[in-house]
Amino acid sequence: MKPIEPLLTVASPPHVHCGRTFKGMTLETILALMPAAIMAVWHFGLPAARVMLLSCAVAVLTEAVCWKAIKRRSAVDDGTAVLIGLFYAFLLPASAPWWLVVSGAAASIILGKMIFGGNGGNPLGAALVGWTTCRISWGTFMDPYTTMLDSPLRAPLHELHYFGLQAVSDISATNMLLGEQIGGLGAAQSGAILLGGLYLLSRRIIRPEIPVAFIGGIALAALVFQLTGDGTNASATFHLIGGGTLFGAFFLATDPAPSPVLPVPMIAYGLMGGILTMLIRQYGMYPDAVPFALLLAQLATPLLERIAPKPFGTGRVKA
Amino acid sequence: MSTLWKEFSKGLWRDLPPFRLVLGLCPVLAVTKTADNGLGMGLAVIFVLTLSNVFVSLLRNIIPSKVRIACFIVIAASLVVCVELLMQAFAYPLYQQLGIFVPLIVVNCIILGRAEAFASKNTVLMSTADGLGLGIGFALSLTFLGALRETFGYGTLFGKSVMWSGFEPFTFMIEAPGAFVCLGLVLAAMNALTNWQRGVKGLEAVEGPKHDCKACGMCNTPLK
Amino acid sequence: MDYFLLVIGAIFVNNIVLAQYLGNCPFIGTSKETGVAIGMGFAVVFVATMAATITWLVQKNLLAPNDLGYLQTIAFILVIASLVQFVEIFLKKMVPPLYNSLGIFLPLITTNCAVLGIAIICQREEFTLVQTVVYSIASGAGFMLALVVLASIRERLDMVRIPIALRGTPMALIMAGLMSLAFFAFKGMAA
Amino acid sequence: MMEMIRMVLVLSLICGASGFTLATIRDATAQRVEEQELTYVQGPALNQIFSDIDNNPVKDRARIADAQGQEHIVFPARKDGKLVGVAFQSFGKGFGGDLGIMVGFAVDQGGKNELAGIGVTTMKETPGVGTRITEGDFRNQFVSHPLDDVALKSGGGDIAAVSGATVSSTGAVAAVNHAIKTFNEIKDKIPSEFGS
Repeated sequence: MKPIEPLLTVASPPHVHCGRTFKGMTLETILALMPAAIMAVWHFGLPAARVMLLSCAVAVLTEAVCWKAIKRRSAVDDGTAVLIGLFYAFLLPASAPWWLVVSGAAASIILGKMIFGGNGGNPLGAALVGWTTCRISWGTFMDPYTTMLDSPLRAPLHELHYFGLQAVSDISATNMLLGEQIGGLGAAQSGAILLGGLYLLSRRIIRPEIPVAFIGGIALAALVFQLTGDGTNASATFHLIGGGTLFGAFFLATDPAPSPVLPVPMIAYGLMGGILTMLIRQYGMYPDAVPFALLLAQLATPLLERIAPKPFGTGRVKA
Repeated sequence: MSTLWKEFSKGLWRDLPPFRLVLGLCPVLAVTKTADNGLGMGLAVIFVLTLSNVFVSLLRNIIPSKVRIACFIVIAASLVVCVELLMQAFAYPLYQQLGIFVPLIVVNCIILGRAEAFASKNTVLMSTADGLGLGIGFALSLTFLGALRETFGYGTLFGKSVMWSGFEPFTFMIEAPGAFVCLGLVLAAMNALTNWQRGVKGLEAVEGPKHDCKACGMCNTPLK
Repeated sequence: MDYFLLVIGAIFVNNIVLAQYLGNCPFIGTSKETGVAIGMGFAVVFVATMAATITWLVQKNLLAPNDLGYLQTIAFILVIASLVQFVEIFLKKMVPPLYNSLGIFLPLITTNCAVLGIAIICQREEFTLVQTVVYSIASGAGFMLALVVLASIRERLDMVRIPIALRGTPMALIMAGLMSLAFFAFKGMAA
Repeated sequence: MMEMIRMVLVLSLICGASGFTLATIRDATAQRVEEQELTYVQGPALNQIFSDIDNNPVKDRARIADAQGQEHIVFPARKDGKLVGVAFQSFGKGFGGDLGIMVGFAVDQGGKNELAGIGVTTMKETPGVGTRITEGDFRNQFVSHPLDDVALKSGGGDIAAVSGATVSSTGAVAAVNHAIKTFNEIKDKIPSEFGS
């Protein structure tokens, strides 16, 4: 198939028509992230604010330069660059050095978004691409646990991964919900993230299928591990509110471009992400496996979207 | 003389093997972790490509066309075994580094592709120039890519430190994803350069050369 | 259990294309359409398994006892080339439907370094015959998985306004790189 | 028919020529290839064992047969022209296959021999776990160890296993004990082979 040249179109998808603009949706998503951002500054202080601001600034700047480079009308004002910058910052430890923030935010925008010609074309979540690029390059700087050993806070998922269930039995759910845990600086603010997610759901900016299926996948896998394991596996609740699980469910997984658009594929995608997260936590080397699991699920999106209803009176849809 | 030069020099820029012809990608991706390895692999390919062109061209009138592919494979494979033995004897560390990709030179599209498309139709002198030119182009490209990845991935170049002291190596570049992304970006840069040149001449921008397995001429020729 | 780990390792952890850099030409070349990718994938699984098995027998019964190990490369490529020929003729005569779906891919396979690569890896890792069969099927399946996923994404990318310099091969390579990045998720498993 | 004969003839001629050439090259390089292989595969292990010597053990190697008639490639270590030790390779069962261990023996004039140290030559152990047998903490336990009672602590000896890598450690100790047995069989031949 030939790439569709712009005959009449003036912008890449997604196109929303109902008085609601794409820019508006992006701004509301940023608004939904604010409680978590405030909680992050509350817990980690100015370093967290520094990481978030720097990341957003670099993301916007990189995107503006990229639009110039590919000689297209800039769409940097739609706010997605800020959102991607914020997503990336949310996954970082508060102690991240400046060069890590800069290179990761730039990688997110360039490799995750702009090489696909801007928003809507990217087959993978932009911030996820940036985060994984840095994670495999500078593992020790990216890992919240190893970089923040002097913090009085606990790192539930890491301690579970390295020391087992016994070591984390004294971490209370309330603490984790309040964000009193080490993880991605914003991603670990489970309670605030949950609030933001519910806001997005109530405003119908995201559909409930993906978050529900993702959480369902995590819970299901955790239950299976608990029932078949030898009592050393943590409960579903622990896995859900520990680390950045909820951030993945409500924000990273529901990124409009790389996620499916039909209900059944959405559920399959969410389940796949959740189950893969648990598999990597159990058998892999990453304690908080959400970004990797979501990347894998997004790779499968085009295949999952083939599970489409058959239009009445025609043959099978050619996807 | 001028045609001889033309056949030689086309491999250096116009038909630069991995970047313009987009052929033989496996070694390009696999052995370019460092500039040293890229250069070593490049030299091995120059040896095999030039000599296989020479032998194929020498024997082109004797070889019956029905078994020509089989003959080309035997010639290329013998040369590859030669390289393997020589490398083990004189450059053992390089042999350890390149590993499985030394024997795999035999299935590099460039070798059989040039034998089929050029050497079996041209004189020995021309075939030598063609093989040498493309081989040198291939070696230069591999060294370039290796230098790029080594500089950022290890902070060294040909084993010598080149980055500032606080530099944290960008390991992404030497891992598999970095190999793919780097090669993709270099290809895109080549395309952008072409389009810029076309733009200066007032021509429309075009897509870059398509990678096509069939381009090597081998794939669609049955071995009969 | 050992075989289970061998399979998981070959498909996901050390994927033949995404982690071991083998078979990249057909990986980029035949990943434009999902249908083609599936056909090519099956052809590779089929030929790689047969080739690895036969070359294993050749190595152990012919080369090793006669101290001809240094002729491995030449012997293996000749075995693979004639095997592909033989399979083609056999399928054409005996199983025409299979030939119609796989036939066009068979000639592509002689120069597919994944096939020769799998055969050589099985020797270097000193696998037994059963391990060789299991490993080559799993590696072929890993190739097929990567190929089909890349093809499905590239079909989708056809509808995206990618900057012109990146269209085609560069995009396919970068996408392969991002896939390989995602496959880092399996690091540390089945080791 | 002529066509057929020509095809077969040409193909066999090319194969014959290539086979002949390769066999020649193989013969010409065999010596060097073996030496290179020893230098780069076993050389690093030898350097770990004998740090203070002034000969090239790979160059001075010799083949010595043990009591069963099996030949071992033995590497001598000299200092100031005097034989201070020998080393040869021995195998044990590791976690991921055979474990090649270079075992060094300090040769003393008074007839009192001890281990000079060990070095790992080939292995397929789990990275970060079994591979830690290559680290000094494990290897140094063998330096100047008497030739008897080489065993892991769990087996009543004094060698501490690498934590989490019992199989690899056991394999290494087995390889060392095997080497000691061989050494006792061949030690009388060493002076005649390398002088003293």
